[in-house]
Amino acid sequence: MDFPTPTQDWNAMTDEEFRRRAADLFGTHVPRHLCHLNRRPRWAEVKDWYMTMSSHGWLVPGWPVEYGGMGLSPAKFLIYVEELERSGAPRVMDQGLMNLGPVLIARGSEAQRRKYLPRILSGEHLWCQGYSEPNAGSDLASLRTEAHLEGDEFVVNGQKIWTSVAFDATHMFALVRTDKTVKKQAGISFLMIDMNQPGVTVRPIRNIAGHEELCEVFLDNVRTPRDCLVGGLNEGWQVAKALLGFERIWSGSPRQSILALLRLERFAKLSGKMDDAGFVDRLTQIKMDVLDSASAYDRFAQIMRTGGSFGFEVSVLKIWATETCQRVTELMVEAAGEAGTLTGDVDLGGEAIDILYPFLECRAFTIYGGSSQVQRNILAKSVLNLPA
Amino acid sequence: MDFPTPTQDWNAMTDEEFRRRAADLFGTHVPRHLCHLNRRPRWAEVKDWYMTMSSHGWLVPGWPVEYGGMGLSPAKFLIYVEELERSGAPRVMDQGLMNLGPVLIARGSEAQRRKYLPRILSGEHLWCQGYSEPNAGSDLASLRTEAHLEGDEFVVNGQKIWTSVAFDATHMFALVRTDKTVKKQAGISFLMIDMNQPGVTVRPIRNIAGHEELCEVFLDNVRTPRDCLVGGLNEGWQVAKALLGFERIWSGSPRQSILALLRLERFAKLSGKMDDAGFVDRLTQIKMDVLDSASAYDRFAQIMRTGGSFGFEVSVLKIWATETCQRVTELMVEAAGEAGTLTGDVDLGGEAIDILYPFLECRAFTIYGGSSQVQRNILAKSVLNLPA
Amino acid sequence: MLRDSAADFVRASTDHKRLRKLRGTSPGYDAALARQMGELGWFGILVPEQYSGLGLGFAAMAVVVQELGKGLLADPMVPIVVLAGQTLRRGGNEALKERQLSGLASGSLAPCVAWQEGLGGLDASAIETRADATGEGVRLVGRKRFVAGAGGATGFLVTAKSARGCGIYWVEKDAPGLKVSFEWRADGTPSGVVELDGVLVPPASVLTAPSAQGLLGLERAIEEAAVMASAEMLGVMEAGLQMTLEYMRNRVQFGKPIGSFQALQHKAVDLYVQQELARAVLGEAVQALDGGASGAESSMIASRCKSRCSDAGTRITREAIQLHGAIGFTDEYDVGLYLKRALVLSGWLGNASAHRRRFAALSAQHAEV
Amino acid sequence: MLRDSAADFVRASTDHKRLRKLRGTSPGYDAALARQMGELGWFGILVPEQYSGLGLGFAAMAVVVQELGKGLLADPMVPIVVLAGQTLRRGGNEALKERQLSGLASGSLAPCVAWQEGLGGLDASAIETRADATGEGVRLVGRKRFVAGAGGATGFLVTAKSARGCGIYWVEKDAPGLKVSFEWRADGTPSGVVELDGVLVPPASVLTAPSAQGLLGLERAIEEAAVMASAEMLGVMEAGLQMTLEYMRNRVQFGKPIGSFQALQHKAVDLYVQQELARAVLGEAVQALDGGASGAESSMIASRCKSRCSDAGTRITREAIQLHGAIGFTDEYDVGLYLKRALVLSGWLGNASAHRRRFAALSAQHAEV
Repeated sequence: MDFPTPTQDWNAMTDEEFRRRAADLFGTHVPRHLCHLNRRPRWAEVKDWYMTMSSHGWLVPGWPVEYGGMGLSPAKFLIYVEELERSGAPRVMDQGLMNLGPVLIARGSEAQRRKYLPRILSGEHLWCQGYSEPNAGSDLASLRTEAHLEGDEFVVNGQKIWTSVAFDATHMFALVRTDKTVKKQAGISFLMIDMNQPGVTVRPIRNIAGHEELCEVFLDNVRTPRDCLVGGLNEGWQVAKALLGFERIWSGSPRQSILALLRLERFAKLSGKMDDAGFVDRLTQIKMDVLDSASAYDRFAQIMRTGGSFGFEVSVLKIWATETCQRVTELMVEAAGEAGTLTGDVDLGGEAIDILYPFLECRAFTIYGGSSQVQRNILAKSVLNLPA
Repeated sequence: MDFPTPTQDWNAMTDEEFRRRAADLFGTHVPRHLCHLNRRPRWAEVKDWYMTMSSHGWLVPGWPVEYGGMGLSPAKFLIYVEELERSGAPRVMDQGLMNLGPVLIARGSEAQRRKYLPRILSGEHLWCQGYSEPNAGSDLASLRTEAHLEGDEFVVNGQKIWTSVAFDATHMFALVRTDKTVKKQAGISFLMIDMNQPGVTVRPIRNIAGHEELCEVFLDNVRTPRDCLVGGLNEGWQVAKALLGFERIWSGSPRQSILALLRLERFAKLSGKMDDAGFVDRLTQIKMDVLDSASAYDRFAQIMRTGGSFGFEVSVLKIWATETCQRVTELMVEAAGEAGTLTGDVDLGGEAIDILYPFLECRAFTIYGGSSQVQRNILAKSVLNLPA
Repeated sequence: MLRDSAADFVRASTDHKRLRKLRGTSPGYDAALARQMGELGWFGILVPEQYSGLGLGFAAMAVVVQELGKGLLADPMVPIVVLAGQTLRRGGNEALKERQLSGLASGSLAPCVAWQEGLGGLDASAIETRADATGEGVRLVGRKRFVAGAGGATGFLVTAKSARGCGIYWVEKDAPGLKVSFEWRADGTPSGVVELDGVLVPPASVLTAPSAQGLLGLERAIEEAAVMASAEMLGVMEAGLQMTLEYMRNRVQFGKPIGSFQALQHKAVDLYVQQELARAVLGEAVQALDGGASGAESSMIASRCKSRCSDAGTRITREAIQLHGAIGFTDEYDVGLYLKRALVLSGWLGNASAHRRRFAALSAQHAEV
Repeated sequence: MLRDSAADFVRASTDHKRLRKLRGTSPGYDAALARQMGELGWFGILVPEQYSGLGLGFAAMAVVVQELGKGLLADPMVPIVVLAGQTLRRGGNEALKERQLSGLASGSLAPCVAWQEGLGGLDASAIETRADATGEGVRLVGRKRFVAGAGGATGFLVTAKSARGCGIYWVEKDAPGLKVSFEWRADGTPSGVVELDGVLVPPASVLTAPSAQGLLGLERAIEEAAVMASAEMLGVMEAGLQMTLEYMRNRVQFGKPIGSFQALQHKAVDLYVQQELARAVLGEAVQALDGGASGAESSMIASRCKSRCSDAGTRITREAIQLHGAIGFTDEYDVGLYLKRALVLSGWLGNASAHRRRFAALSAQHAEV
């Protein structure tokens, strides 16, 4: 399959011009009814938006131009993300765009790139990520899903869990155990698996906010060709680790806490709480916590923008952003009093606000993507050089 | 030496009558100029007060009557402590009264009791406690001060630290290592040592609040007769542990945080802060924290009063009382703004309050007597049954 | 003894699957279980013997409610027995009291109090519902909100205002002009919205005639119910923490039970400290209620109790999710049910912030005296 | 380069024994060191070249002050260079500016600002000191407090009120009618109390004539000084945390370095998070000052910066004591010196609460526009 040809050299534009282009494009095409959505939308809902972005060549800002991406510099990349967030665009099926794509570009074979990247762009392949298992959460390397070679195929058996939107995915990339005789990190491989085959069972898991987004995926004698191995056999841990640096800064974005803060401020105005000096004092404190979270994020973004690099200290962002976001929602529930016990939209004199949902939803932020505890362990050891 | 004869059966009184008697006695005799003192007074300052209490037979509420104590029931004991605290009485040299006395009564020989208890009551012997060492703080059992027998005497060498008011003490009771070949807890003995001999050097340590109350004590070939051993040889750890139960509830008393709260409320009134709704909100929160600390204390006191017993769960008291006390003083320093940076009495329109001293002083509360961290370890293991 | 039988009941009847099925339904609790509780006499604990109750005190009530809280089974109790029962007891209409309280004690009647409006709040007199005098009695016009227990209520004690002050009126659930709808609470139980469109209340159904002091009895009942809701909260947090400690002992990561990690241990200890503070303040509040403490004194300890228990309960169950990790975030794992119940109990009858405010106001009054 | 030379200076000159000896003495800092700083040109960093300064920006100033903060050596800098210097720059009296600023840049003059009264606070116009017109000029009557740098001051910029508004007046330190005494701050440095008993100010010593806008320049200088005090605070917290981490790596209890205990590790990480937030907000504030951000924008980021840095600095150094254990509580161990400096920097020019209030007020104004 061929890669789309690039339409334009975005990096040659001024930042202001690029920002305007991005704002225009998103502003024109983001479907109104999906803006600032409370939940992860289904594929059927966002497919049109996905295809629109794809046809404009704006689907993947980060991939190189030769593979159909925009090849944006870090500075332009940030503008892209900022404008996308400002537009309120819904989250699409992005595991292929955000994770598998970069992995294939960095570690895949040219054949793998030619086969898979265009199909991500076209929406033909929708990927999910099979990492966690029931007994491998924080301790991911202890995963037990096994694969062994039978002729030219891997046969995979095991169970993955906390797989986002697996019910809409056509494919899964997964970490699997291919050698049980060595140190746990050394016996893991990175496999691509077609979900459309017997032996794959997806069970959605309802979360405490009432939504079904996470899944269990059971793999029972599931088969995948030998050439679906990315990187070498038993090199899966390195392949997966290469992805993490990028994720750590995104997972520390202040976006969620800013949204929560805006909601809290809207609530405060509608409910008359702004006349309550004690409440305003607490609101101000949390507001400054959110703004400081944004300042810290900007500091790392600036480093990226100017081509610098950073290490594990970026974990500070995720700890602070996610815990602050939780505190924002806790303050809202508390300030709402009796209304804070109700589910769904609560009428506040004409305008309605869902008070409880953000509180419940953001409980997950300090758990997924490396829990706050795991992040603290990393910082203690790798940044503060405290002894083991 | 003989024990003083008991003057009265206090336990036969009603609680109200006993409370009145205590309030009368303390109210009459506590020296005005030493009331609610900021610091630990020197022996010369409190000697008269000590002797007055002694002559009235009110010096030691807890010892049995036959040894010159008041032999109070737990209920009366609590009333005694409450009234003593209410009176603002200064702290005296109390290691003999609070710690050594009970040890000798429980574990000493009759000869030791006859020799030492009356001299504590008469103020002839003033005791200090030699437990901690530079390398044995939280990990007390790793202490290294050594004693070996030479004929009928122990020869002691080593260094003790954080010994309160050692400069006023005539004697020290100490934990020393008498066997290096066994598990560390199993090689420790409890010795009484006369400080008035060559080889004993006391160096006061200035604390961050500017006071000298803690000391280092160097022991260089210091001698003490064999019969100054309390409990058997190498049984010192058990002897010392027997003391701890009692200390844990006293160290969780809300007294310090109540005093700090009263000071904060006085400050708030004088400085006009009570008109500041945001401040009042925070004040109310901390006030309820203090009152809840008192409620928790009362719950354990009630258990004691009714003859019940409790285990390590009492550590809750010390953690909450000391951390709450610190937060009270932090709020005062913060509320005082510029005035919170000044040392000594700060003039607030006629009345003067020392804002900084309580803040600095109470930094020690979460460190001494089992740090907050050690208390949490104990609770995790012994009460919550979490695995090691 | 009461504790043992409540604990036995909880052991035998706890069924979180049933609980999940009841979510979003009215009355939101299992009627058969409520009947059993009635048979065990628990609805009559606080009802005086003259009205066929047991005439026991709050200590007994707290024990039962706390135990039921552990199994998330307390739901119909506090709104009916404490809030409505104690409001009735202090009413001036003996015939109505006789009928309602004995029905309540036997479990055959389930009166509820409809006192809040708008966005809620602790000031019982901040209402707009009117009681307009007519020839046959009064007509009630207004809209009540946050009525706990409304799903199974046989009728409502409605507060309303007239020129002479506030009064309390009994309205049967099927009275013409009454409309009951529901908002749904975090735990899936219904919160009643009671609309009164000229509901006629005959003189025989006036519990407390309107006057400047017309709501004093209700206000005291609210305090008592707040303390009993705190007892339920204690049970909820105890079960939530126990479940978490159990998980920490058994869940292995990095080759060790996660409960052996010191940072998690200390987190758990901090939750335990909160639980024990809650227990202590609740104990003091119950003693004050049973010991007939004076108005201001009992109000202050009640606010302190509700405030601490609300804070401790939400904090413990919230952090229980974190200590569980991803599984705690799922609906199928039970710990989330405890968080949601804690949210409901925290907000009902004034949360921690509301009671801090109330405590501060009471302190200021007290200081002025 | 500036950072390197400041770091070298700190390495060579840090001496906590000397610091302890200077406590309770005036000026509270080592004059020889201050002279050296003058020779290095640091007093002139912000002074425009026309007044013989270096004309550099706040980024340069922040670097020097932060490094000096690590050695607890910054003391005479911010009050003189930033608060007084920037107040002078915005004054209307060219001859006075010329004389004072060039003296300041060379280190020969040490002007300080006496603007606060009573219990302090951030409202510069809330003063009672009067400037009464007479034939020879004005006479100042009042009492100023919390004057940082007063011990070594060669004179004071005094704010005072008259019918036309507030103005700023230059008063030499030995002017008749002026009395300077000291209160002592947590770290043993003096805080000036400046009493003005009819001090005569001739027209040539009026920096800013009284008007409704007379204090605008000072207010901006206070903001700039607050940001630079935050830079010093960053240095203080960095050194305090480093010292603590070092101790945790080396102090052995229970057979292991205490830094290997996970609960302590996570505590240390929380302090590090605060430090990095402080660094980020400070960076943004310095950029805003240097980039000529608008009034409201720069005021808001300045308040956010002082608030975070004050909170982070006091929290880090306070918990540093706890992480050290008993030794941290002694006067002879250095970590306590950092706590005390943090307390002083936190309270000076508005602490976290004061700046939160200010931020809230600015936000509300902003929202109305």
